[in-house]
Amino acid sequence: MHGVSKRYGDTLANDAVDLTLHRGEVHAVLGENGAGKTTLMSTLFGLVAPDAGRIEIDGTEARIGSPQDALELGVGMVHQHFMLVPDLTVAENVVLGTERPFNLSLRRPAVERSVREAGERFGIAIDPAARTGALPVEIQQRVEILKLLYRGAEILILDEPTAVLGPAQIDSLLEVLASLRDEGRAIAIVTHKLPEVMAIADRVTVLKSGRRVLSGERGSFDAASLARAMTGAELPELPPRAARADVADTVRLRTKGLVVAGRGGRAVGGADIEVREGEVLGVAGVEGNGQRELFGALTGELAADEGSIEIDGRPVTGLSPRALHEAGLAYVPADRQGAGLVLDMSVADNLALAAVPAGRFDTRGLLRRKAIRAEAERLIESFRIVPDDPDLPVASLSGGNQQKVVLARELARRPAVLIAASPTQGLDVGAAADVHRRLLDVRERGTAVLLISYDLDELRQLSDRILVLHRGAVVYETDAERVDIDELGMAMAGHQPVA
Amino acid sequence: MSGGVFTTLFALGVALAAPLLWAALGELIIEQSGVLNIGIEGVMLIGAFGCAYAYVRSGSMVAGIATAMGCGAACGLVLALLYVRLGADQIVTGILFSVIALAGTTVLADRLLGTDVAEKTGQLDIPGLSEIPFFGTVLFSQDPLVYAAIVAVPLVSYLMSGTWFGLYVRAIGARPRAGETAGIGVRALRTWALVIGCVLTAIGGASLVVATSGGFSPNLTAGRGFIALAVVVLARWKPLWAAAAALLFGVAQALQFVADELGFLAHVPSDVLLMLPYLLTVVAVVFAAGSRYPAACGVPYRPGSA
Amino acid sequence: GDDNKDSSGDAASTDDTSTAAADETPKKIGLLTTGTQNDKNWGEAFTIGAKAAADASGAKLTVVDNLNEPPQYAQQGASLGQEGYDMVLMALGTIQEVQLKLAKQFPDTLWCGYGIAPDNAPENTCFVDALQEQAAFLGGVAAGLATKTNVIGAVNGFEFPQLTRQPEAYALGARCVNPDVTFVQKYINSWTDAALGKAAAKGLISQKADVLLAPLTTATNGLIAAARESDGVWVMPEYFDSNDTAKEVILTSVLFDLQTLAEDVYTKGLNGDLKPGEMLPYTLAELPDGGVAPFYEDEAVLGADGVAKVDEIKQKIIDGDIKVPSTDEIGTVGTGSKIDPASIGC
Amino acid sequence: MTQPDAPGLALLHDRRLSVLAALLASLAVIAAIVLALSADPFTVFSTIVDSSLGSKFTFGQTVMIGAILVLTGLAAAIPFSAHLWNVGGEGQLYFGAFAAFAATQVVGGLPGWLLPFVVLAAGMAAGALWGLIPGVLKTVADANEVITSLMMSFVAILVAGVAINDIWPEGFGGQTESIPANAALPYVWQAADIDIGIVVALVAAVVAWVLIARTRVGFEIRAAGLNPRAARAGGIDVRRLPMVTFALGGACAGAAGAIAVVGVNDSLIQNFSQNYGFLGIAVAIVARLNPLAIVPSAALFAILSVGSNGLEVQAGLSPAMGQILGAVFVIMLLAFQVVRLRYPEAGTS
Ligand SMILES: Nc1ncnc2c1ncn2[C@@H]1O[C@H](COP(=O)(O)OP(=O)(O)OP(=O)(O)O)[C@@H](O)[C@H]1O
Ligand SMILES: Nc1ncnc2c1ncn2[C@@H]1O[C@H](COP(=O)(O)OP(=O)(O)OP(=O)(O)O)[C@@H](O)[C@H]1O
Ligand SMILES: [Mg+2]
Ligand SMILES: [Mg+2]
Repeated sequence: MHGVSKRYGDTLANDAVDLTLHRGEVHAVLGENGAGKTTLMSTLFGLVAPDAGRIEIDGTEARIGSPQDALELGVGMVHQHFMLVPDLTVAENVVLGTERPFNLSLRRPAVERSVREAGERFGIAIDPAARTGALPVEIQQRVEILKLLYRGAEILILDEPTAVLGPAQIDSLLEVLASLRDEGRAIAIVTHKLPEVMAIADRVTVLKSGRRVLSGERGSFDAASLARAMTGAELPELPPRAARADVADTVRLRTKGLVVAGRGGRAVGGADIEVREGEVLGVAGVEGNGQRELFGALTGELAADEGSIEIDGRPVTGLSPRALHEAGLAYVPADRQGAGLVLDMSVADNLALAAVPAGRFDTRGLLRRKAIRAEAERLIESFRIVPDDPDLPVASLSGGNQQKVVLARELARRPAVLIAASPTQGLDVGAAADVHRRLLDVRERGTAVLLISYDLDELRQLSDRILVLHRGAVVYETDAERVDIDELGMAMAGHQPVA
Repeated sequence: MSGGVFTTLFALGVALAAPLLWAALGELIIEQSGVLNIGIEGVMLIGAFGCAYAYVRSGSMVAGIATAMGCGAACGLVLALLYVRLGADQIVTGILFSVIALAGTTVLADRLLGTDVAEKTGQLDIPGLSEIPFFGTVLFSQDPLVYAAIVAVPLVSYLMSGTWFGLYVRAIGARPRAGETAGIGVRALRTWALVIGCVLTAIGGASLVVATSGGFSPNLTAGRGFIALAVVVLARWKPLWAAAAALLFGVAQALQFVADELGFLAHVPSDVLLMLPYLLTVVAVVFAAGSRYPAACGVPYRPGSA
Repeated sequence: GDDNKDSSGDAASTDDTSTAAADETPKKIGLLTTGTQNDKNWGEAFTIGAKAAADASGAKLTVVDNLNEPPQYAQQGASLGQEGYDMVLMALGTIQEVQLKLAKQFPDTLWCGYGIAPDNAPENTCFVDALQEQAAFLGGVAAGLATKTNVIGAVNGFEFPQLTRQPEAYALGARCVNPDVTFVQKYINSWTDAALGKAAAKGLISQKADVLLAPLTTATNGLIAAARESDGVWVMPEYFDSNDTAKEVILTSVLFDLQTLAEDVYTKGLNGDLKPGEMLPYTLAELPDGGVAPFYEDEAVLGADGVAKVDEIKQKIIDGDIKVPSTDEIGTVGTGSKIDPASIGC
Repeated sequence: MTQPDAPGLALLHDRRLSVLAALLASLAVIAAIVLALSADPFTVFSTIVDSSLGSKFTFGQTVMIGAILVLTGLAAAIPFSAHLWNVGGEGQLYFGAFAAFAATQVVGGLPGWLLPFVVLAAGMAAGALWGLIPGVLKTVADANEVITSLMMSFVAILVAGVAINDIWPEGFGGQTESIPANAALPYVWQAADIDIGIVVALVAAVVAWVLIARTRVGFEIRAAGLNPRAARAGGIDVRRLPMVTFALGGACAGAAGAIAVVGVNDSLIQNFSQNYGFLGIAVAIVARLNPLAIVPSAALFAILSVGSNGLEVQAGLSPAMGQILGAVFVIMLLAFQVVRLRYPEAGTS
């Protein structure tokens, strides 16, 4: 790729970027949030039309106007959000787009056979007749990869493929990638995780504000130099976590035998969880092991089928979100744009989103708009939300600042219990550190924090205790100080750790 | 028409169901591709007008039906331009398309057609089969387009579940991005779905004309397109179920015409009987509430945007 | 509309300029009607009459058709009133409120409507009504003579007295000449839904009805289709001689001679021969073509005796020997099957 | 949403260019249609203006139809703001008209200063009730509101038919007997036949604006319309909103029905509505769901509706052209994204 540029309004997402992928190499693309990684990769895959620049494949100039063109040229992409149709079978997803639509004869047995054979050939065995939406996330990712290989892709692009995986899954994914590389394919991988880069990348490119700021072969970089290139600064240090000894032993959040139904069975099967005052309890696990349902049940979005939930000793099972707020609950959903924010409303309105329905900002039904604005200005200042204009639509804020809006709103209630799901996913290092600081801060003030995350480093940094969810059950629990990373990884993969 | 009152009831029910079924078959293809075509009423009406014009002027029923199909394809392209290319809001555009079709066909019929009707009627008894008691009258003593509708059900069913086209259409109706990244031209395929679906919908309009002496009158479809929308929901986007649901409405509508002979209905006011199909639709939609529209149905799609 | 010139008066300055319009300028008359000018039905009948009157008097005629709802009449009427029309006839039975309102708003225009005059009608109004029950009665006579099954039927639009009088009089007429006749009918709440018309007709045919009255507009096509698909079933459309539409199944048509009615009321209005708020009920005596249309090739169905019988009864109605009950008596469902034919002179 | 005063807009891309493009495109399409029917576009335009505003009578009609369209526009806009599709304004209008007329018959003895308001209230209550049916079904059974509200429209028209044909028929048919004189709405300008219906409509628009933009429930409606998940997580009782918005919208349409009975027609008439309920949807869309902008938007459609009556006489075109022109115009606004409704991203869950 030569001199690729793309402008969105005022942001220059890619600024004359050069990128070379070699056969038999893994090329890592790094950068902060919004650095332009996804844009660059999407350009290669024909999803984004560049304003300038050209792409050559095997020495000849390639015109890639659509994903169809890219696939025909042997370029395939696994997206950060999987591009699978949940209601179709694995085989159907794999063969999607391989035939012309008006080739009328779709012969299911033949299709399933060829998908099975392809899976065996590439070492990715998946039941072709399974319904895709019912599969665990790491298997869905395999389906995505198989989809590309089935079509003979020689250049594979993976956008943040490890964000939702546990260490065991990450290792096995890296193995698959390594073997594909060794077969002579070119692989581009976008990631925020430096250890992976060090483990697999033959070559790196670092983007910053759309510009290429570093590129080099294995050996010419280390984790520290990459971090410096990405952020332009040293990795920020977290403040030291205060020991937990000085806090009382009161349980603020307790679940007993909590059961939540999910697609085809119990997503959470009888969880007993306790979070004490001034404690961060980390919930580890591979995506799809009941985290979403646990979060949903605790926050009132989903109904619990069995069991009970208590906050400060009061039963709150089955209460509406508003009643839960009143009972002292606050939460930061993983999908902040989908469940946390109303993107088309202003920052001020989003900051008031919970207080207005609670009746805190109206007199006899009429909104007190001055009060809403004053409160917004106060929160913007105290959480250092940028830009500091309460009237801007929240959609125009960066991801990190959007997350701050959610946090500010939730913490403004001075909650007894805070439940945070993947609060830093997709945030760059600086923004993530800011969020971490906030979480530790409320812990200091006695809030019980339940932190659900796929990022083990984050869990270990913040948690006082960590438990592991596997297939909806708590299979492992330990004090953070004594955590053994191998045991944790085994537990996440479903192996009972030896006691 | 021979046989008992139930024979009459079902024979009338089948005849009244056929236009609904055509429209529902067309609509379910369109909706599965991710487009909600509320303009269905207008497409039916335009199809009916096209059919009546060609049928009356040429005297050939085949020419009438062919013209209706052409009109349907044209409607499909126009709607594709609006819904798919330009991304106009589908609910509002659809309603307004129906408004335009109603006013437009009224004006055109006045100018071009008057009250002329064709020479013949469409009924075609199938030799032998039409003699069977009950089923003979109910199923085999109908118009050609009723038979064709019965044939169309398995064909559409096959199209949607046994072909690549159907697979792709279902994929882009659920997750257009997934289709696009797999190399399917989402907008092109939705255009095709609209064209094919509107052709079937227009045949539904034509079937009203063919069944009733080939003439046209303003608002000939009388809201049947909107009922077909409900048929599709009730049928959960399955062609076979669409046939059953359409029949349910057809029979509900026919009930008023045999009410006198059904003792228990004889004293129900006729207005209540007229309300029956609509109320039944509401009840049906409530019971079909678990039936979800295809995930992307009604959402305009822009390639490359998240 | 045929004429689309002449906007002499600036519409914005409405008020009293119209008095200046002297006799030299041709008078302007308007017809607002449901149906269309070429619908072989109600609308066309009125249009023909209005044209005849306009031609005879040299008045300029504007026809606006396809008006089905009262607000359309109100708006369209105001549009003509504003243009200073001399006389407007509104040919729909259900818009008297609109007529009275327009009469108040445009006192210089004569507003005539189809219907019964209310108490204290304004001076610049007139009211016309064809006694449709008489012609429908005569249609019933023909049906009573033609039926082989002794069951006759009707598929009707909406149920209200001015409409209901027609099928009921039809039933009574049939019983007048054939005491064995029974009458079946359906209301379909539409003038135009041909598919419902067909289904209703088939329902009646399954009850053995073989002569079907069609007090409808285009929904009549559905009855024609049903008749074509059944043996020996006749349809009897209304308002216009429709035999050409489907010779083989149309026995005859029930005619109210609305052409003559329209011509007459326009002529009287233009000549100033109307009393303020006059009510003009037109009977068969005043409407030469009222009754039933010729039977053409289907005369044999009734036979020469039958045709003569129809003519005889028409004469009796005109002479008053047979008194067809008025709307008050026959305007509700079921009356036509109850009244004793002997009591009215059969 | 940079403008906190622009409430309920689930949409927002107003680039001047697209407005201009939509205007030019709709003018071009309309001119092409008019020319194809061999009429002169300029005559058509001047006729529409002249025939709707040119005399006090037609002006009066334009105002009263505008009043009805303001109310049916609100009937669409309020639920639309919560992303709920009330396409049953037509039925709520009819049921309101039915109840208003029934009220004149049942409590006709009330004094003249009170009766019209009781009648209006009856119409609003009935419209709200009719709107509540799809609203409640949405809430309790998650029944598709587009279809249920549409079907209930057909039923309401038949209910009005029962009143007209069976309960209170007037001799000549097609309408009920006249309302008692003391039930008629007081005039604002008698000569033009403008009554306080227009005042009711304007007040309703202002109240609706305050409701949507300045009240707690309005905040909840807007938030839920833009993102129901986030709204629910924020503590908003989103399951209540279908009932609330459909009842409010239905009340507006019901008021329009009452005004049609005791203001415009003085009786309940079969098919009195020229698709006012459906036109209300277009009115609301052109106004981008802003209750205040609904007033000029309704005026535009009223001018088109009344003004097109002159087309037959002046330009030899069917009055039905008015509807076509209006619909083409709105479709162009949608096609050029001048007005855009926002949808949640599909298939992410
Ligand atoms: N469709 C779009 N419209 C407008 N702006 C966009 C669009 N897509 C990306 N951008 C902007 O372009 C810039 C680069 O975005 P991109 O998604 O490529 O970043 P990234 O490096 O992948 O970030 P992340 O680590 O968060 O995934 C960002 O500022 C983003 O807001
Ligand atoms: N609205 C329309 N009117 C007429 N023809 C159309 C319309 N939309 C698409 N077509 C036709 O359909 C075919 C493919 O259309 P399109 O340009 O959408 O393909 P595509 O670019 O592969 O699709 P996509 O934009 O989804 O990638 C072309 O022959 C085009 O002429
Ligand atoms: Mg990215
Ligand atoms: Mg004949």
